[in-house]
This record gives sequence, C-alpha cells and structure tokens, in this order.
Amino acid sequence: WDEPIIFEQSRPGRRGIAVPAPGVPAVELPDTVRRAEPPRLPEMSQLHVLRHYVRLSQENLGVDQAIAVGQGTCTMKYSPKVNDRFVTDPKVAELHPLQPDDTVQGVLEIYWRLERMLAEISGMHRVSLQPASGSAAIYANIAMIRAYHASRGEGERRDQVITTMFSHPSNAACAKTAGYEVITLMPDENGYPDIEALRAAVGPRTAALMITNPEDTGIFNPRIAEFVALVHEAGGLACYDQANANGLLGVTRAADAGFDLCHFNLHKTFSTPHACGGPAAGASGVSEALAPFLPGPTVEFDGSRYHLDADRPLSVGKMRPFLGVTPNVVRAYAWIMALGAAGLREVAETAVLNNNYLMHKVLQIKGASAPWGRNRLEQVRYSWQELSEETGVHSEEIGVRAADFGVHYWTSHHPYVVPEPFTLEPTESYSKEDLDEYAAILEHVADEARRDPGLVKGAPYNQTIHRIDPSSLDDPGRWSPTWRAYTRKHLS
Amino acid sequence: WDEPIIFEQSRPGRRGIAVPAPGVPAVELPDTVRRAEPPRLPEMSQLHVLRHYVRLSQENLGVDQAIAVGQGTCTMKYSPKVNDRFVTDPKVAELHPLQPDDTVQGVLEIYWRLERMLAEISGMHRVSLQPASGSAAIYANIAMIRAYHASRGEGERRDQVITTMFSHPSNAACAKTAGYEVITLMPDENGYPDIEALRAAVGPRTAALMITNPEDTGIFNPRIAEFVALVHEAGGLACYDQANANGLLGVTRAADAGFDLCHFNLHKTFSTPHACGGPAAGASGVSEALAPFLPGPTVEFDGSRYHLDADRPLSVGKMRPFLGVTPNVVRAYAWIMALGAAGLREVAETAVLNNNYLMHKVLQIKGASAPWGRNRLEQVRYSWQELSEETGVHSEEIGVRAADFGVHYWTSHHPYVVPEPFTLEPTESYSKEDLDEYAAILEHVADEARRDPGLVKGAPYNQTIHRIDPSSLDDPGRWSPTWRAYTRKHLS
Amino acid sequence: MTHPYIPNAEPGVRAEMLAAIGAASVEELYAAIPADLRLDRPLDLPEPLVSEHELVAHMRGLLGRNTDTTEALSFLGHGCYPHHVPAVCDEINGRGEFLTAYAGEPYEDHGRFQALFEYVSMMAELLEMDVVNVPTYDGYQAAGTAIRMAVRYTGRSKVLISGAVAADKMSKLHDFLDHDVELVVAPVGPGGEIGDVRIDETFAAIYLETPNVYGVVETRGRELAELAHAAGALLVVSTDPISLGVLAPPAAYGADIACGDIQSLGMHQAHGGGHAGYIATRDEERLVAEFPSRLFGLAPTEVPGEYGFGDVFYDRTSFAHREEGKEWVGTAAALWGITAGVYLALMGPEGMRELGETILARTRYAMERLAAAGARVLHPDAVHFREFAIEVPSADGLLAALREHGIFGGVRLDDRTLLVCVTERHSRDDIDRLAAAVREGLSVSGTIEGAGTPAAGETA
Amino acid sequence: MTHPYIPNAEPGVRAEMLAAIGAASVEELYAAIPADLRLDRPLDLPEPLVSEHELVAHMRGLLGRNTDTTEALSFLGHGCYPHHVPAVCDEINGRGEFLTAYAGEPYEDHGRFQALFEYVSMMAELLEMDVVNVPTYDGYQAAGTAIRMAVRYTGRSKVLISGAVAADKMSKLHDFLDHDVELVVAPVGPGGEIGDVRIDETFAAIYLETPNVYGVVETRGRELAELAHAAGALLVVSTDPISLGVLAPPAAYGADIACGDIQSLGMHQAHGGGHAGYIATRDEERLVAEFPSRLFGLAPTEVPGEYGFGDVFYDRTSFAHREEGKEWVGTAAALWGITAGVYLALMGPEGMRELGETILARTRYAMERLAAAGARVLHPDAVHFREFAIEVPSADGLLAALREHGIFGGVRLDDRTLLVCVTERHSRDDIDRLAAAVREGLSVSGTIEGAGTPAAGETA
Repeated sequence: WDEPIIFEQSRPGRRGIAVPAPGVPAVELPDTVRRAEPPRLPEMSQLHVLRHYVRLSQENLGVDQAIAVGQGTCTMKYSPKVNDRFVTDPKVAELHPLQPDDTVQGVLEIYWRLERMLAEISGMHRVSLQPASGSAAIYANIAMIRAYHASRGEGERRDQVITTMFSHPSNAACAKTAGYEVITLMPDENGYPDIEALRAAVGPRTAALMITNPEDTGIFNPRIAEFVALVHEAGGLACYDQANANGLLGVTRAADAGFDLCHFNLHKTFSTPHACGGPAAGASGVSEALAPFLPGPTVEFDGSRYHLDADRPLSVGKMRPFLGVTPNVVRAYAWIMALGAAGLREVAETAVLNNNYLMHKVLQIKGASAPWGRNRLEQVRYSWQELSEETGVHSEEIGVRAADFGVHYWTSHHPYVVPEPFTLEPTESYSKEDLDEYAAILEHVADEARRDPGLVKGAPYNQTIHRIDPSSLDDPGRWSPTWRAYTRKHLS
Repeated sequence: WDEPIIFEQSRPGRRGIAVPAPGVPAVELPDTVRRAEPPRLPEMSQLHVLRHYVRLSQENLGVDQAIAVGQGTCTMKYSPKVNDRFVTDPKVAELHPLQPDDTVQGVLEIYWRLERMLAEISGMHRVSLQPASGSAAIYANIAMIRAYHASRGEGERRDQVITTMFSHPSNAACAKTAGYEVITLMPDENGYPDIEALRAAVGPRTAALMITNPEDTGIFNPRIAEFVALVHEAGGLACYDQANANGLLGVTRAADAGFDLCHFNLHKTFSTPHACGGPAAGASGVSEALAPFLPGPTVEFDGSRYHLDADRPLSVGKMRPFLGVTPNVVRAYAWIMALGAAGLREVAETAVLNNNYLMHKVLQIKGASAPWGRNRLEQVRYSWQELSEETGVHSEEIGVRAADFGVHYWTSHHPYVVPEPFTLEPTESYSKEDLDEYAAILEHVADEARRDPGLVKGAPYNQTIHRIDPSSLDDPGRWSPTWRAYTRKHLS
Repeated sequence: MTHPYIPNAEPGVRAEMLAAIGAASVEELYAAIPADLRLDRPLDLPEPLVSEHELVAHMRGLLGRNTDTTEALSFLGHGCYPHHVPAVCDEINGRGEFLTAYAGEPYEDHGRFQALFEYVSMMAELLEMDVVNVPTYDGYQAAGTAIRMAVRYTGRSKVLISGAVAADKMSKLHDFLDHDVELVVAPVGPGGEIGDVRIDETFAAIYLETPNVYGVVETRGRELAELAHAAGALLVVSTDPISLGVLAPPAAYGADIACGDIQSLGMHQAHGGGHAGYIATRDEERLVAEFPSRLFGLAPTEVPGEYGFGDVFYDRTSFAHREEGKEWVGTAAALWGITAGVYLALMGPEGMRELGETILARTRYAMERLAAAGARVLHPDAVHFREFAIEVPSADGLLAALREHGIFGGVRLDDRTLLVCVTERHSRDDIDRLAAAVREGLSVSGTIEGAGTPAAGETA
Repeated sequence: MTHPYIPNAEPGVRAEMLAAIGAASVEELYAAIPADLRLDRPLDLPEPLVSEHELVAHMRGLLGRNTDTTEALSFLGHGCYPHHVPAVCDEINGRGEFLTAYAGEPYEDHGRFQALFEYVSMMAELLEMDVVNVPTYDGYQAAGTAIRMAVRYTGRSKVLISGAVAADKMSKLHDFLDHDVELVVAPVGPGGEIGDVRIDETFAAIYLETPNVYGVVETRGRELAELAHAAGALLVVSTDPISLGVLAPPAAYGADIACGDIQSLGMHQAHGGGHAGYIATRDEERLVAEFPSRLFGLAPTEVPGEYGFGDVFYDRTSFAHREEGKEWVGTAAALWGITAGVYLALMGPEGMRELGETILARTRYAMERLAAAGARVLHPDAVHFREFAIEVPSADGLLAALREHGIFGGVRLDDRTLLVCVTERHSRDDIDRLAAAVREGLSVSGTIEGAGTPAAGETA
C-alpha cells in the first residue's frame, strides 16, 4: 500500500464516530479554561479510519506473519490466540482496578497463582507482578535494593551498581536513574564477564550486581555462583536479569545461584504479545529478606478469599497505577497452565535445540561467525565481520536486504562490541523448516553481497518504501517528530 | 507471500490443538463402522496453522482494505465493526437455536423488530428472515408462489415464470429448480425489459414475474407498475428481487408498485459482511395474501413476550435449519438502528450520487461507455467495447491489470449482453477521493491498453501469482478440484 | 452531523459532486422513478442510535435477555452442536480480509481461493472422495441437492429416504423435492438403525444418515450400497464430518455421494448461524457435472511450480447458463468453509481420532449414567455418536425440572422423548450433574417401562 | 503428544536436528550449566490443561468470579476511566500484525512506525506542542519523567508539586524522585484548585494537574506559568487528553511540558491494563534532548515524495549510550499509542468537542443530583470534568448500600469522602439511578454539614 499520512486524508465535516449528546443542560466554560481553536485532528469516515490502519497493519512483520527468529534477546514466541480471548472478555477488559476485592476474586486468584508459579520457577520467595515491563522490573529491583541498604543504614555508602556489557542497557540506565554510579564489566577473552574485573570493582560501595545469564550473546557464565558470592561477601546484593530465561525453565533457577532478586519479562519468556513495543509486563522476584520491600499492594489469600494488602511499611510503594498489567498477567498464567512443568522444560530444551541447530546452519554460511565458540543456550550474537571485510557490506544493510525476503533480524544494542553483529533467537515456536528457510535467506543475501554488494546496499526493493535518508533525524532544524513540526518546517 | 499449499507444510506427529481425553471408559467400535486409515490431514503446530491463514488472508482485497466499488450488483459497503462485536459475544455466539423461548427473548425481539423494519421499508405485510441468502430468498419466494397457486387449484396450470435478462441468474435458476418453465425478457432498445415481450409472454400459464429494478445495469424501469399490473391481470404474482435496493431506501417501496413478494439481501443493502461469499442472509417480504405461506416458524409477540409460532398449516415449511442466520439478523438490525429513517434515506441518496459522480468520471475515459444513457441509480454496467475494438484488450484483462493497482472490478453475469462489460457500484461507504482514485486507475489502465496492449494482457505483475493457464479446469482428465485429485493426477 | 458511515453525506462534498455532474440536487437523479411510486413521507422507523455507545448499550440490553450455553449447561444438539471452537478459527474468520472480501478474481483474491481449495482438499481426505464443493448453505440444502444430483444422474425420480431424519429436515426435503421427486420413507428399525429397505430400478437413490437423528451409527452401509448399486441407483449418505476421525467415511462402504453440515468443524452454535453444507463425490465426470456449487481447482500459472486457482467445470452452473445450469449457485457460506479448513488443519488426523474417541466414550458414559438415573435410554445396543434419545414420563416436565438446575437437558422429540447431546465440551462432571438432576427430576414420577420408537420431531 | 505450541518437540524432528548438529542429546547442549546449579526435580506446578477446551473452561471458571462494569453500574474513576471504546480501536489493536510485531526496522515495520508517528502527531495537535514521545508506561511514569526533564533542563533540584494528586501517584513520584529531587507539596485551596504557590530560583518546576484528583479544572494555569518562568523554572502540566476537545491545552497557557495518561483514548479499563503515558514539549533542542523515550520522525526516502520514518535524536537514549542516556527506554506501551491514534482519528475535532461537552454537562448534572440526594458535594463552584468528590457520614456505609443496588458508587478517598466519576457512558438514567440509591443510602444517617478538604487517598 502507498498509504498517505492520515492528515492528508482528512476532509472537514467528516466523522468517524458519533458521541452521545449531553441530554442534560450544557455547562458554559470560563474563557480561562476553554479551548480557543479546535485541534486539527483528521476528519474521516469510520471505514476510512479502519482501512488506513488495516493497511498500515499489513505493513509489519509480527510473529503471526513471519519467521520471527531474528529479534534475538526478545524471545519472539507464539502468543496463543486463546489467551487473547480471555483478556478481551469483559470479565477482564471491563474491570475497574479499584473495584471491591470480592468482585475481582477471579483476577486476584490468578495474580496469586501466577506469583507462586513464578516463585517456583525462579526459586524466589515472593514475586511482584506490578512492573509494567522488563525495564520497569529492573527499576523496581533497584528501588528495593536501595530501600534494603537504606534500611540497614548503608544507603549513602553503597552508591555503585555493577553490571556487564552484555546485559540489557536498562540495567545500567535504571541504576543510573536511581542515583547509582555504574560500573560495567567487559567480556573476557572467552566471552564471559571478566571475573577479575568484578573482583576489582566489588567493595564496600557496591550496592548490587545486575547481571544477565546467559548474556545477550547466548553464552551462559558457568561461574555465576562465584560472581554472586563475591558480591555477597562485599555486602552487596545480586540481581538476576532473566530476560534470557527461555532456555532455562525447569533447568536452573535464580535462587540456585544465590541471587537475591530477579526479574522475568512476561512478554518474552511467558508469551504475552510484544504489541509493537508494549504493553508488556515484568515480574520481580525476591528472597525472603527483600520481600518486605516489594511494591504494593500484594495479593494475599486467607484460605477462603483473596485480598489486597497495602499495609506494608517497608514497601517501596507504587511502581505504576493499580495492581499490574492484568491482561498480561492473565495471559502468562494461561500459558503456563497450558504447558505445566513438563511443558516448560520442553520449551526450554526445544529453544536451546533450535538455537544450536540454527547456529549450525548459520555458521556454514561463508562470512558468518559467532565469536567465543559454540557454547550457547537460547540465542547467539553472530558477526558478519568477515563478510563485511570482504565485501564492504554492513550488517545493517544485510538485514534490510533480508527483509526483502520477509524476515527481520536485529543487530545488537550499542556499542557493537561484537563487530557487524546480528542476534538470532529461535524460540520453541519455530519449526525446523522455518530455521532452514531463515538460514537459506541469510545465505542467499551473503552470496548477493559477494556477487553484487551494490545490490545489497541498495535495498530495500520489495518493501513499502525505499532507502531512507536519515540525515534530518538528528538535525534540530529539520527533524520532524510530528506532522505539526513537519508541516511547519517543510511544508510552509 | 509465496505460501505453499497447506499439505506441503505437514510433518507427521505435529499438532495444532489438543483435545480433552475421554476421562471415562473407551468404546470399541465394530469393524463395520471403524475408520481403517487415518485421514491425511496436515499435521502442523498452532502457530503454523495461524500463520498460514494469516498470510492467505492478506492476499485478498476486502472492503476493509480496498476501494471496493468494482463489485457492481453486490453492494459492497462498510460492515460496521461494532456490529461484529455483538455477534461474537457469547450472548449470540453461544446460543443454541432450540433453547426455550424464554432464554432467547433478546434474539427473538431482534427478529421481531427487524421484520417490522423491513416490512416498513418494503411496504410488505410480513417478512421472513429465514432464508440463508438472496438466492435462498428467491427460492423461498418461488416456493410460496407455488404454494399459493396450489392452494387455489392452479398449481398445475401455472407452470411458467417470467424474468428478465438483467435480473440475477438465480431468478431463472431457482424457478427452474422449482419446476417452472422460464421465460426471459430481453432489454428493449432503451435498456428496459421489453414490455411488449411481457405482454406476449404473460397468460394463464404465468405463475409469476420475477424481476429486479433497477436491473443490474443500474437502470430503473419506470413502467414497473405496469409490468406488475399485466401479470396481476393474468392471475400471476409479481415478485421483486430487491438486491439492488440500496438507492431506493425511503424513496420507493415494493408495495407501492404492487408487488406481492420481494426479497432483500441483508449482506448487501443492510451491510452484513460478504464473508468471501457467505454466510449471507435473505429476507422475504410478502403481502397479506401470501403471509400464510411464509416459511416457519414465525416470531410473534403477545404484548409481553416473544415466541415462535410453528403452527401454520399453509406454510411452505423449513427453508433451512432453525430460525435464520441470526448473526446477520443481529447485524442488520444494529445497522438500521444506527441510521434510522433519515440515515437510510441518506444512504440511498449518497449511493445514487456516488454512482452518478463515478459514471461522470468513467465516461470521460476514452474507450469506456455506458449503453442506454445516463439514467442510473446505484450502479452502472459499463462497456469497454470501444477500447477493446481499438486495442484488442478485453475487459477481463483490464480488470486483472487494474488489480495490480489494488482495486477489483467485476464484469457481469453471463451472457455478456453488454459487450466487454464492467459493473461498478460505489455505495455510500466510499469517499469522493476514493471514486477519483478508482477512476484514475481505470483511466491509467485504458491508456496502457492503448500504448502497450501486451502490457495489459500480460498482467498480473504485482500480485501473489502470475497469469493462470485455465486449460485444465474444464478437462476431466486433468482438473484438480482437491489436493487429493491433484496428487493423484499430477504428482503420482 | 455527517454520519460516520456515509463520508459523502458531508454537505460540502455533496455540493461539489453535484456540481461536477451538473445536477442541481440528488432529487434530479431520481427522475426515473415515477411520482406515484415515490414514498411521500419518511419511513416509520425507531429513532436512531447514531452514537456507538448508545447503540452498544441498546444492544447489550437486548442481548442481555438471552441465557447462553456458557451460562447454562446445555445438552442440546439435533443438528447444531456445542463443540469446542478453537480460538484460531475465530481469529481467522474474524480477520477483515476474509470477513469483508467477496468475489474477486483468482489474482487479487488468491488467498480466498487457496483457503477454500484447501478446505475442500482436507474434506476430501476426511471423506476419501476426490471432489468436494465450495459450501452450500447448510446440511439441509446439501441433502436436497445431493438427492437431486442422484435424480439427475440416474434419470429416475424415486428416492428411498431413511426415516431417522430430523422432522425439520424432512420438511425442507419435501418442499425442495416433492414437485418432481417421490420420497419413499424407510421405517426405523427397532435398534434405531434404518429398517427394512426395498428398492427397485425406478429408484434413483437410497438416502441414509449416520449418525442418524437418534445419534445411532448406521452399520449396514455396505449392504445398502450394494443394494442400491444392484438396482442401478446411488447411495447418498449424510454424515457429520466431525465423526470421521473414528468412523469410516461413506466412500469406504460404497457411497456415491456424501453430504452434510460442517457446523461442528469450528463454528459456534450462534443460534443456528454457523451452518454450511458439503457435498462430495468421486471424480467421475458425469457425477461432477451434477454439482450446482462452485468447485475450485488448482491451475498452473506462467511461472513453473506456482499454483493458481480457478473454477472447475464452470459450465455446470447457473452463473454460466442461468436456468440451464444445475439448480442455482450464489452466496452461501464460504467463510465457514475456510473456518472448517482451519479447524481440520489444527486437529490433524490424531486430533480427529482422539476427538471421536472422547465423544464416543462420553456419549456411552452419559447413556449409562442416565439409565442408572432412571431414564429409559432408547436403542441401548447401538453404537451412538454424540446423541441418544431417552424416554421419560413427561419430556416437558423433565426439561422444566432440569431448567431449575441451570440445565438445558435436551431437545424434545415428542411428549415422552428427549434427545440428549454430549460432546467433548461436556466433562464427566457435567454428565454426572445432568444425571443427578435427571434422577431428581424423575423421582417425582418414577421410571417408565416399555415405549415405542418416537417420531423425529423437534421443539422449534 | 507433541505440544501444539512446540513444533520441534516432535521426537522425529528432534532426533533429526540433534543428528545434524552432532549432539547425542539436548542435555549435551546444557553442558555450560554446572551440575550444582541444576534443578534435580521437575518444577512443582499445577497439572497442565493442554487441551484448549479444558483451559477455556478453567479460565472461564476463574474469570466468572469477577463482576465487571457492564454488569454493575460503575462510577469508579481515579485514574482509570470508563469511556466508550470504539469497536474500531479494538479491531485495530487486536490485529495480529500490530499485536505480535515488535522492533523491526522502518522498512519491514513501516506500518508500525507510521501508526506511531501519526499517534504522536495527533497528540501534538491536541496539545499544540510539536514534540510528543512514543508512549511510556503510564501517566505516573510520564509525570516522573517530565519532572526529571525539568530538573535536568534547569539544573535545579526542587519541584513544587500540586497537592491535588492521587496518593498512589505521589507514592510513585516520591520513589522515583526523592533520592535527588526535593518535592515541595502545594496545599489544595478551598475551592479545590491548587492553593497558595510560592517558588524561588532554586525551583526547577511547578507541577500541576488539571483536571486534578478531585476532577477540578485548574483555572490559574497562565498565572502559574508566569510565576514559574519568572523564576527561571518550567511549568509541567499533567492533563487527560480526553478533556482537550473543550479545555485549553497546557501549551495555550504557557506550560513547557505536558504529560499524562492516554487510557481514556480508546483503551478499556482492563483492571488497570490500559495505561500509557505521554510527554510533550515544544520543539526546542535543549528540551527535546531531555526525553528518554523514543521519538519517531518523518524522513525522506530515495523516492521523492515518499515518507520514511526513523528515530529522532537517538543519541539521547539509553539504547544508544546505556547509562549515559537520559533515564532509560525499553518496551512500554506502544500498542496503546497506536490505539489512541485510531481513537483520535475517529473522533476528529468535533467528536472531541462534543465528548467534552457531554462529560462536562453530565458531571455537573450528577453533582446537582447527588447534592439534591443529600450528599455534600465538595468544591461545588469549581468547573469539574468527569469527577467530583462528595462527603458523606460513612464512605464505606454508602458504598455498601449502593452495592446492594448493583452500583459501584465511587472511589473511597477517606472515611467520609467518595470520588464519583461520570463519563459519556453514564446516561441521564444511570445518574438518576445513582442519585436515588444515594438518597436511600443516606436516609439512614441524614446529610452532614461542614467538612474539610479530604486527603487524596485511594482504596487499593
């Protein structure tokens, strides 16, 4: 579709929906608060609004359409359609979050049960389902770490958080936002976070270690318990970013390595849909020592009914409005219920098998490599460095060309410690045939890059639009973050 | 998408969904009834089934995606999304049709109210909402005509049904199926059904006249009341196919011209979705004299509750299982409720205005014509005869090429009385901008046909597949109406 | 206010368009309609609810007066069945691309053609027949047309029809066939199967249903096929495809035409709105020639290996030749065909088998439990699939008693007979709950001994 | 059985894949995990419900224990509002393409970029500001970040914050800000608006909400903007965009940053699952530099006239520079941004104006009716939008009495104060029904005279 910007389809006087008339006397507003000019929103009939967005929707590659193994670290898996039905039902969609407890017993029971499931999966004592996302869960964990140290009178002194380069940037960024100095461990020559660097960094100023394992490279750090112990010895807390938990379900648990806190992304491991980037949901798990600091309220069960407990003096308080992202809590609960213990283990094993199989195929492609050997769990950060040196084609360009064939991949977070990176994570949702097709596309594009680098660099050819000129996006004089800005700068 | 046939994606052992285990003792089947070989259905995971059909879905042009003005006679209009919500609600979707009346009062009231609305719109005495489609309503009307004449002892004698060439083929075909000889009136030199031919045809053998007005050409026959009178004089009944009612709502009514029966297509005029070709719904309206013959049961109201009346001795009986296509009855009711009398009139006027505006644009295209002048209501059967004579490109080919630009048109039913036909019906749902775009595409393709006929004949270029070789479709030795037949004939 | 459904009702655009075509008013465009046919007043309709919220509130008020089968425990079947509908079925048939497309060409609507081709292909595997139609309206129409196909094929006009057919379906068949086909009804045997069958060379076909109206699986298919074929007639069998994971398809015992309803395959009950009919035959030109429906077939394209689709033997149809075509064709129930395809692809062979086994087992369990609860179960020795009849002192009385327990106990066939339906949606607990309520309901009047075979009526 | 969600769990394919990679078992692939970290038992989880029907039955059982706001008549608001959700909003955000996409490039996910660009652009028109973020989690986070933006922009660390803010939101702001920002709370004036405000040049910002926690529309925006600007501080205003069809946007009276929640714009209440936060500013480089969220902007492509999209000023973000970026960015609530865009496109300027007028009028009507019913309406002279507080002898007592009538009467702010929410979904009849029930509920204890301003607490 060559679909115009919605403002270009507007015609004054048209309407997409009608609103109930007041039916009671009107209220006259004082000038101080009355809007002077009507907002310049589009004016379109209902079909035209629908059609516009239906067309835009078709210009995306989601899990429902594509072989979505290319968004490594993001655990793109099938979100069962039946779970969507539960949350669009009025019994979820039309609940107000402040209804009396006895009118939301079903929802509270699901919170309570999911908390216990995630506690079992992580080995932690309690779990808060309040955080709105993975990063929000990281922030919640940091808030609890801060409250914990403060409660022990060490709040001022412990002003450093240690993390690793291959942990998600939010570990560093949330810690910084919470007022901590951030120390980042780089990988050693084997791709593990450098334990010597940790030894050097850890000390009386250490509030916590925030670490992913396996890291975003897919490499599991076998000395993780040692890392945790080092931090504990210094009086710090160890916090496990379990964004990459998909290969570990039923295999190893946060508590087993001694972690004090951890978090899951329900929209990754537990299948709630990614929704173009949220709504997501996070779950923060904590040890018994940290439990008093959990965000509130918590859901409690007295043997006959479920209720909210907001009377928790040490709680860090609210992380977001109300109890949590209930629709995603419901979906994650239903997903686990459809799988059970054996099913979760099968998820993990299949994710790891798929990843190793895909790695086997990708590493047969000339020009592709996976630094630091083949020890990987559910994802791999690969490199096109060889191919790039040979052809001058960069990983980003290969990715754009691959999308001409209906697949996407993600390079990595900045900085590119792995040069010319691409990160693949074939979760349990994909078939062997999908993985074969995906690898074949990469191989085809790699061949193209060698045969005709200009072809690859000129992509896309087969997508909605052509190659973008990004130069204006960083130029305050020209950037156009809204149509309003665009029309002012470029059309007037 | 280059999506394989679903059987090609099967792998033994995979599953798309699990079924409850019996939980009670199994039953052993005798050999006489036990299936010997498992059916060779595809074996796929749930995501893969979903993805397959999502991809196929994207390879269609529906009202939600395209400017669907090209399916003339079909009244492609916006089906409001809110109406779909009503019927996917368990309060409709999970009703059994044989529940006690007191547990379906809501549905029965909707039937009752919609019947009265359609009676008002048509001027008829009563309306049956049982027919499953427009053709089924035509058949129901013929069944009532037959029962009516039989009840008067004229069943044997009246063995002819008169219809017109520009009425839907089902008028002729249903009459034939019901045992009638069919007489078809051809258009006169002005495009009206030939009244002299009617005079010649009508007589003591005439059971009924089955006629559309405006006909599928979009031409309204102003002498329609005279046609009806001629048939009445001969003792026949007059039955109005109101498939083309969209331009007439609130303007003129079946009863006003003296018709004894009529039918509407709820999936056309009353907006229920076309659904790739059904489920549809028809409504048969009849005069007081014909009411005893209506299919049963009928919905009656005793002042406090609604109930079904199956005790109707003259009824033609059942046309289909149960009461009707309830979801479409609900949608049509909601659509009328959202518009009211003034809204329906606005629908009609806008449909007629849109059609005349589009005709104005199309007739400016060199090579396009509309036989029999500009007197049209809500659709026009056009002709590319001039263009075809000039370039050798046929209307079907122009249509395929137009689809490269994201629009469809329909030629007409066979035979092509209008040469090189195409039939457009821009209902009230489309904007002026849509009509301009549509006309511009036709103009562009007409230009292409003149500049480079081979280009147009070689289409499609921009669609899922390329030009089809239809030769096998009429060859019993090669045709492949199923994958089973295909694999037997072509792959083994 | 410009109505949200009518973009060009906006006065400015309306004026612009009128100007473009040179008309002073829309009224001018209606010049062809004589004044005496014009309605001179507004239609008398209820005040509109233009705001979507008010419409929703109104509809919610109306529909809220229904009690649905997720609220009550329903054992109603008799042609419309409460099977589990996979969420993916709803997802696919709810997509606007399928819901709002119609009749495009095999190019721009390639997906619709492929989806329907795949549906007929999966049905063909289930039925072991090579030709299956794009759905007609419902199983009633499919039966009527299948019989007409046999009549045309043989050139004869008598048909022997099983008496174990729903009364409403009989009504449809009579209306559809009586004017030129003589229907001879075969009695129901004491075991619930078709009884004594005699035909001669004036018969076009034997029409059999299995499972029949009593849920009884007919076991004499092969015998009937041989009987029919010996007389030069066809065997037409109506069967619910959901049973074919475990039951032999009609072709396996010699049927010439299979037909039935596909509502079971992924459609909601929807108050009878989920029906669609299938008809299947072997790939014999003369038989294929008798289909009125569209048949979609594979066709090659210019690009080797690419699949296109098109109409097989289009010349049969009324679209091609009006009344000279076979019966008629038009919009019927294509979306349910697509949905049934999704259903069969999800289920696969194992799913269909397991489902069949679960239904067989639970049906038998329910028969035993209700017998133990004091109901007289009819045809206890027959194989039942999903339905069985019970005889009680008062059908209405028992139904009313069950309603008190929030149970729709079954479809009333006559004063003393109820038809009970059990699917995979009914858990063992659900069946036990029914049995307990039946026991209680019958305790007033006790069980009855001895009863004949009831008529196949229905409540509606 | 191979689980329907795990295609490669099928033993045959698993063996094939293991063979391809040369591993004897999946266990080998876990070699990196030390034995002492391995769980040596299965997880202790409930028995799974693998069959979809049993899962549906289980979930229906659980969720059936909820009473939703289509069943009860709810006047609950306080941050989560029962506005009408147009069906088209649900249709679009339910489409798998939007629901299951994530973070593709501007090419293969062009539609997502365009839809979000259009969302921010429509918000910009409503807000009369040129820069709007891709949504953050919710209005709480938006407020916290907006305040931090002002702190960074000014280099100061004190913020004056209106006291008319929900207690839970205050909790969040304290947690998020306290370690390096000093929050000075301004008292609420007797009329329900922000009271006496004094700041000096150590203040980074004044933070105001309108309508505030009591539903009171703040009228002194321009005065506060001037006060802030005179001190070199910013005015940060949180407002619900649904009010902006009738109320002046913050930019119109001089606000520098606007923020708030967009749940009202087409999201269901969803037990608090429909929230997303917006932040908007003028197009000033220094201010834009303080956004942590992604900003999507138009960019030309090789083809003249074609629109592409990309990240504006990406270097600000933690994606670009980890802890050196501004706060953090990650998955938040993009789908609700897309949905709000659909909502605003449906409504248009006239729809937003009419909606605002309906809400203003019905809120006022409800205040009058409840006053007449004997409740003491707080801040009766202020302009209220959608919410107002009433004082009664016992909040719990009245709520319980209303529950008897199937009414959720409001959010309990303290022992004697209830917050009542009225939207376009509440018809005049609904309001009359509430008033009648309140009259009856209060008749036990009579009305009360004289009460102070309550604390802004909440029940949860």
